[in-house]
Amino acid sequence: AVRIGVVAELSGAGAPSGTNWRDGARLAVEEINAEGGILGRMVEITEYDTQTDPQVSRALVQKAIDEGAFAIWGTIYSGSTIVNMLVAMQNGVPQFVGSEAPPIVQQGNPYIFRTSMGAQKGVPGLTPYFTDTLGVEKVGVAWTNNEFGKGGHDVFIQEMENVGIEVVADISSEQGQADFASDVSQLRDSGAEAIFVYMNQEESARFLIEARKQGISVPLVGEVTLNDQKVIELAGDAANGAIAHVGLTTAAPEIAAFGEKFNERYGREPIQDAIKGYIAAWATKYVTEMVGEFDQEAFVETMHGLCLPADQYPNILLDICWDETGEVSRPSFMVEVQDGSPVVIERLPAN
Amino acid sequence: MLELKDIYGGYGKITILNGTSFKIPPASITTIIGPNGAGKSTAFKAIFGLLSIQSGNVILDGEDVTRRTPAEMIARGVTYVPQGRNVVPQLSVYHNLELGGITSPDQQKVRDRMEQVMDQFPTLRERRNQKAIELSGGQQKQLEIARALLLDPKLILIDEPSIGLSPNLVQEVFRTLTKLRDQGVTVLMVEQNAKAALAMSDYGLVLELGRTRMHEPAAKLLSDPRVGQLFLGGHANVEAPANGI
Amino acid sequence: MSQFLQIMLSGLATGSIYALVAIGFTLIWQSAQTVNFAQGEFVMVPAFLVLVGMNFLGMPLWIAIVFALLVSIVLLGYVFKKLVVEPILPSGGISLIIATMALGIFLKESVKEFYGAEAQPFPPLFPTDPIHILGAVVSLQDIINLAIALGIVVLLTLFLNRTRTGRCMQAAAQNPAVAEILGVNVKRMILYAFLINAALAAVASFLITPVYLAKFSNGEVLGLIAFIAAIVGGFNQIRGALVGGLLIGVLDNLTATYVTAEYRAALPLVLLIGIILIRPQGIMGTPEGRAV
Amino acid sequence: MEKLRRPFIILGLLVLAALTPIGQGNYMVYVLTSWLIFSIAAMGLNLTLGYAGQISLAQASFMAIGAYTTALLTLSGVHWIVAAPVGMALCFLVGLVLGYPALRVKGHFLAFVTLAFNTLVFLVLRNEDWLTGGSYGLVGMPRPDFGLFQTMKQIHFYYFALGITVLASLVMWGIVRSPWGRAFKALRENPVRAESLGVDTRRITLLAFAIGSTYAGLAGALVTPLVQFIEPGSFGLAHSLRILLMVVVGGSGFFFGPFVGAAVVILLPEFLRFTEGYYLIIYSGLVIAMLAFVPNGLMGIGTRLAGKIRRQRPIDAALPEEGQLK
Amino acid sequence: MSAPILSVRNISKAFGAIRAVNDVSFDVQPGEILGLIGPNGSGKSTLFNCVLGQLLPDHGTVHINGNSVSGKRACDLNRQGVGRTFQQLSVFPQMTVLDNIILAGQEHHGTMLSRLFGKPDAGLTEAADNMIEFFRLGHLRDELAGSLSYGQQKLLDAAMAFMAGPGLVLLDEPAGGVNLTMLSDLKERLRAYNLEHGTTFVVIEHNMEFVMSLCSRIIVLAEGAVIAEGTPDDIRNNQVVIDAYLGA
Ligand SMILES: Nc1ncnc2c1ncn2[C@@H]1O[C@H](COP(=O)(O)OP(=O)(O)OP(=O)(O)O)[C@@H](O)[C@H]1O
Ligand SMILES: Nc1ncnc2c1ncn2[C@@H]1O[C@H](COP(=O)(O)OP(=O)(O)OP(=O)(O)O)[C@@H](O)[C@H]1O
Ligand SMILES: CC(C)C[C@H](N)C(=O)O
Ligand SMILES: [Mg+2]
Ligand SMILES: [Mg+2]
Repeated sequence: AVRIGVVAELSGAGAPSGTNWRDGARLAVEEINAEGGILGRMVEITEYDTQTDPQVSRALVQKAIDEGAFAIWGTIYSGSTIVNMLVAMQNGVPQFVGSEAPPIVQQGNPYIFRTSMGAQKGVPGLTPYFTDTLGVEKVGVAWTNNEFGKGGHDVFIQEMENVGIEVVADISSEQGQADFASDVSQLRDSGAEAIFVYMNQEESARFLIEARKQGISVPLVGEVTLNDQKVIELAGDAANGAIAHVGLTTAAPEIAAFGEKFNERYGREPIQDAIKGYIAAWATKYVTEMVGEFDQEAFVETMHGLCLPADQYPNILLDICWDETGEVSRPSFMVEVQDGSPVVIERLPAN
Repeated sequence: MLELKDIYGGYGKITILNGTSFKIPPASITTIIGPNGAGKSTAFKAIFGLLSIQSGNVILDGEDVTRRTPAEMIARGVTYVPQGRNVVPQLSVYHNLELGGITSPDQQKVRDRMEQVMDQFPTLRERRNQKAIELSGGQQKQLEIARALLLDPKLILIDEPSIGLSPNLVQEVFRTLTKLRDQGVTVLMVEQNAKAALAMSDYGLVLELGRTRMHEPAAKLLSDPRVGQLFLGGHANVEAPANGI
Repeated sequence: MSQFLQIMLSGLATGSIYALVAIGFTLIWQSAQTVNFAQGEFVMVPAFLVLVGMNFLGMPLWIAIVFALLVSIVLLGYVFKKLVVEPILPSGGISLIIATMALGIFLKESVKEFYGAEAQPFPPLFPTDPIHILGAVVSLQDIINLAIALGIVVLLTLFLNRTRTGRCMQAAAQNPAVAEILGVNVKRMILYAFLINAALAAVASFLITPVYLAKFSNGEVLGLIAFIAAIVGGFNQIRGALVGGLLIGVLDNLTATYVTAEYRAALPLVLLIGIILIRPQGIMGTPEGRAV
Repeated sequence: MEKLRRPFIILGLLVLAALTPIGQGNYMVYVLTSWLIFSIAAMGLNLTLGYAGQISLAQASFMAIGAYTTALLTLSGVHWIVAAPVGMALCFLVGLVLGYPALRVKGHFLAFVTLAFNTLVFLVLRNEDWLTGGSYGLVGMPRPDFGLFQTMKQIHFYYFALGITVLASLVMWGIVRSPWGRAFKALRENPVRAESLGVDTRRITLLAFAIGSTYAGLAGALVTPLVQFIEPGSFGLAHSLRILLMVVVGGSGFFFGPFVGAAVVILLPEFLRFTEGYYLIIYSGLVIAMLAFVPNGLMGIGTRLAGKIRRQRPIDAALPEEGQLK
Repeated sequence: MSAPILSVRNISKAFGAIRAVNDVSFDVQPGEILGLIGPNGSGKSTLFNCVLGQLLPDHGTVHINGNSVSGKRACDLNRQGVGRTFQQLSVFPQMTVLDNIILAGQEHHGTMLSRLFGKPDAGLTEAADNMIEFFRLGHLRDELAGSLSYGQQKLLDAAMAFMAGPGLVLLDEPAGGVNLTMLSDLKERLRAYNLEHGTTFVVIEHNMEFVMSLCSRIIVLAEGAVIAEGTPDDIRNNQVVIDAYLGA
């Protein structure tokens, strides 16, 4: 069998992301093994719980490697990934992560691969929406002050500066924050014509609920999370009308089938991290078989500059390419929540 | 009334009571004297169910009450005033007093008794709304003694009531105990102020090393020269250590 | 102006929830002289019991609420007292602190493992219709929360100070040895405190979860802030919890709006340090009295 | 006999500590090194809490101060051997300051002041990016190089940490058995009386905090080269609580308690890993059970057993002759 | 007459409406054994606490050896040779009897640093053992102080006040609960110190036999004020004192 280390946030604040990632990966591994594994070897995953603690995650990546992991899947929280990616690099082990913070692919680490677009790519994808579709001159930003939120926030501010849109309110909140009354009321009174919301799922939901309560009427636009299945479930009606640029969503026709499979297997809707985990697993299979042997050096070399079209590699779900830094290019979607479900309103080409 | 039969017991592995036995008749006052650490307080704890007894029996009015809980002892008409300070610090004096009668089904009677004991210890009435912790040492002791009188007990265990009380109040307490004895209450008391205590007692009991050494009518103890030497203020000559400063 | 009013009103609404949780702290302190560091989790769990009732046992909302309340009282009151507090209390405060922290982890992880790591939506018990006041918006739910917190403070204060049982509870907490020799059933008094605390936590849970969403990790922050509220208000007075809770709720929103959002989390803490240094017994608390 | 046995046991344990990592994988050595480091931090808290009775929930923030100072200095080219003491000195000073609230409040209240401090430190580390790198933290700190002895290899670093731990323990041993140690205990037991006997309780309280914090600073200074990456999240409240757990589980006020406690807190989860998702549940359950059945911590068991034997003295010898009636 | 070792001037202390100490003044001469008696709640302990820095008086001044004690902390005073006991038992329960005694002496030698680097017992074991022997606690030397009986703890408490080697000792009810044999020893001990070292004592006590036979002068407080002062004989026969305090 071939060992894979799933190092993820199975407990602590990141547990929702981590467990989804793991469940997505598990689903993929079940399918892979049912098809005869990778190069005829069964895939055996060992799970490591980082407790959403970066230092623990670092130790656990080391442990997974000590225990002979061929590849590492995880972590999801950018804060952890930034710490533990060094270990995988020192040991020459390929690592798929579900994190979006820009610095992850900016450190020249050849072993790291994203499964979704980094903020430095995803957020700019939204800019035309602000300039052209909405045509606004003043925006507000609400973001969660962790590695993830900060990554997106910094990119967004830069983008707005570039296109000459004024940021009239820039409001950070804590991870796990429950009370968004002050954030919303500041945004409401700031004169912003649209609000960019960049938070983890639950925070997004709470924000939407409060925004609805205080009667915010300007467009709420997000990236990655704002229209996530989970956010919609939590925020209920309050989510209606929210718009987001996302890389992965079960609302996309290509991914809908995965959503059903997942639901059948686990009895709940997947959040995007589950899709990421699933993709990480299948990419490992496809690329290893492309290389033809379990060779980690050859694996990463092959990965760089590789494109996997979805028609040949169906379980990769969407056409995907990795560049030299491990960043992905993939088509993405503008999604709006209508009547409680995400609807793709625009499909953006890979960039 | 109360009998201790060959009690062995102590703290953890240490035995303090080494076969303590005595028997006290009803409606009497018995004073226990003995050196510090003899086990006097420990004996009280044994009677009141606060000590793990290894063997032996405590018999109250013919009933074996060994290892009963304090609540059960109170139900049998026994009250206990321990050594040291024992008030509920943040409750008012009045509510501390009230706790003394908390188990009584007849609260009206408890309130009447409270008025009586506050007459006896006027300070308590004066300070009824003050927190108990704010009282002076002696005032707290008064509160404790008063508290033990609320339930009209059959047997009072009182451990060194004179500590901290001014002389006139010591007399008052002794007078009260005598009065209670005359009404049929049994009193068992520990006192280092032995002369005064024995003078008002019916019996005296000398406890040493957790055993009863003497148990005589109080008058007889008072006139015993050995007892006088050791417990009634006679002087045992001991060299002071040369240094220590 | 309307922003300021909005901030104040929202602050009061959140503050009343902090207060509800904080009351539990002061109650336990006044009747058992201990601190329950799993209090936040005690507020998290009942909401999940409601969800279990509704989603797995098919109960309608209100039945599920009653079910959750009862189960909470048994589990978080009786069982907690018997299995954790009673054996550990004699070995001292710090052991119990650690034990309740461990209990917090236990509850959190159990919920995560058996119900799931993701937040769950939770139906509001009272209408959330907005009420507009001079340009600010509150919901009926907010107002009900405030009223409930107030009512509980009044009732509990009366209970503890005006009834014999209440005073016995205080005696059992402040000097268990004395309470015992006076015939107070110390264990039962402590049990009462824990039962009431569990009930309070459950009520708080039902009121806040619609806003906070049901999630295994909800207790972390809530427990902390509530504890700070209790200290700031005055640990030995039930009404202190109310004052502390409301104060923190309002100040938190004011700081976030007018001072700094980045250091927002620091505000209750700075307040706490300030209060403790200036008035260690808390705003409404009374000094513990004579030390020598 | 009694006197001789102790050094032998200690020597034996030392040899064991030196041999354990041999032949282990990198991960295991890493875990063992964290055990040493956390033992140092717990040792400090044991002084503050176990001996002097002042509860502190800020131990992790002192580790942070030590770690960040060491990181910033070593990144700018200063050798660890200089950087670490600077970090420790800073902790000593900040510890003195944090001791001030302890002069006003006790118990749970003090716990919360220190907790607040911990959170403040966390926020500063996260928000002041210009110095601390914000939430991305600092990366790439070198491991100390002592010419002939380099610590780049995991196992070498372990021996380096072991050496420091032994040194730190010796100093601690000296402190707790000196009159200071007695004064710390007196402060814990009855501060008012201690003050009336000439103990400057104010100074002793501050020292208890400062020394305890310095140990945390040392631990932090070791974390930096071990992990070679630090970020605010690793010094949050949860870590202070973990250190507290180590002290209590090991046996607060027992000299070797922190080592045992750190071993339990760090190594036990390793053994429970196989239970997957349930391990935190089992772990917390075990902690509660331990507190219920072994209230004085694991070191307490040993002492209690020893006490049982010693205590069986004949009580009759306990009273002086002249106090007896014949 | 030499300068007073302790001089209390117009001390008042109120707790809310309760005037615990009300304008009290007196002097204590070096080498004196002064008794301080009075009904419960008359302010004796409060007075001690005001003298020794545990409480801040509302009014008045206290001088020891001619120096004002205002602003001085209890530990400073102790190091300058002022020892005391508290009315309520005050030992260190989780420390052994020996450690209790050594602690009581150690702060009087050397400096903060010498106490860190010097001998672990501060060179006091022998002195402490003598003290323990004298108070007949020898068999309890290595027991935890908390496991002693009330009277034993009271003796330990007194022993600690002596370890300070002070010039002025304030004792709050040293006799309470102490066995009579031990009590007369204690009295002897006080006298011996007084003679040999000129140590001055102020003793609060309700045990009249003890006070009357020990003290050279007695001050009587009632309701916070001095109502009488004089030799034991004067006091014994003072009708005001009998009415307020001694009883028939
Ligand atoms: N902290 C306090 N708050 C309120 N009242 C106090 C406080 N401390 C002392 N008192 C009051 O001051 C008065 C004097 O108390 P103090 O303890 O000095 O009396 P005392 O003379 O030592 O009495 P005793 O002989 O009983 O020890 C008492 O009435 C007491 O209730
Ligand atoms: N909690 C305890 N743990 C261990 N030993 C104890 C404890 N309490 C008392 N002892 C020991 O038991 C013995 C008897 O104590 P006890 O309190 O019964 O003495 P006592 O006769 O009341 O003395 P005193 O006159 O001093 O009050 C003493 O030697 C004491 O050291
Ligand atoms: C929960 C997710 C939105 C976290 C995100 N993937 C990160 O980079 O931290
Ligand atoms: Mg006794
Ligand atoms: Mg007094």
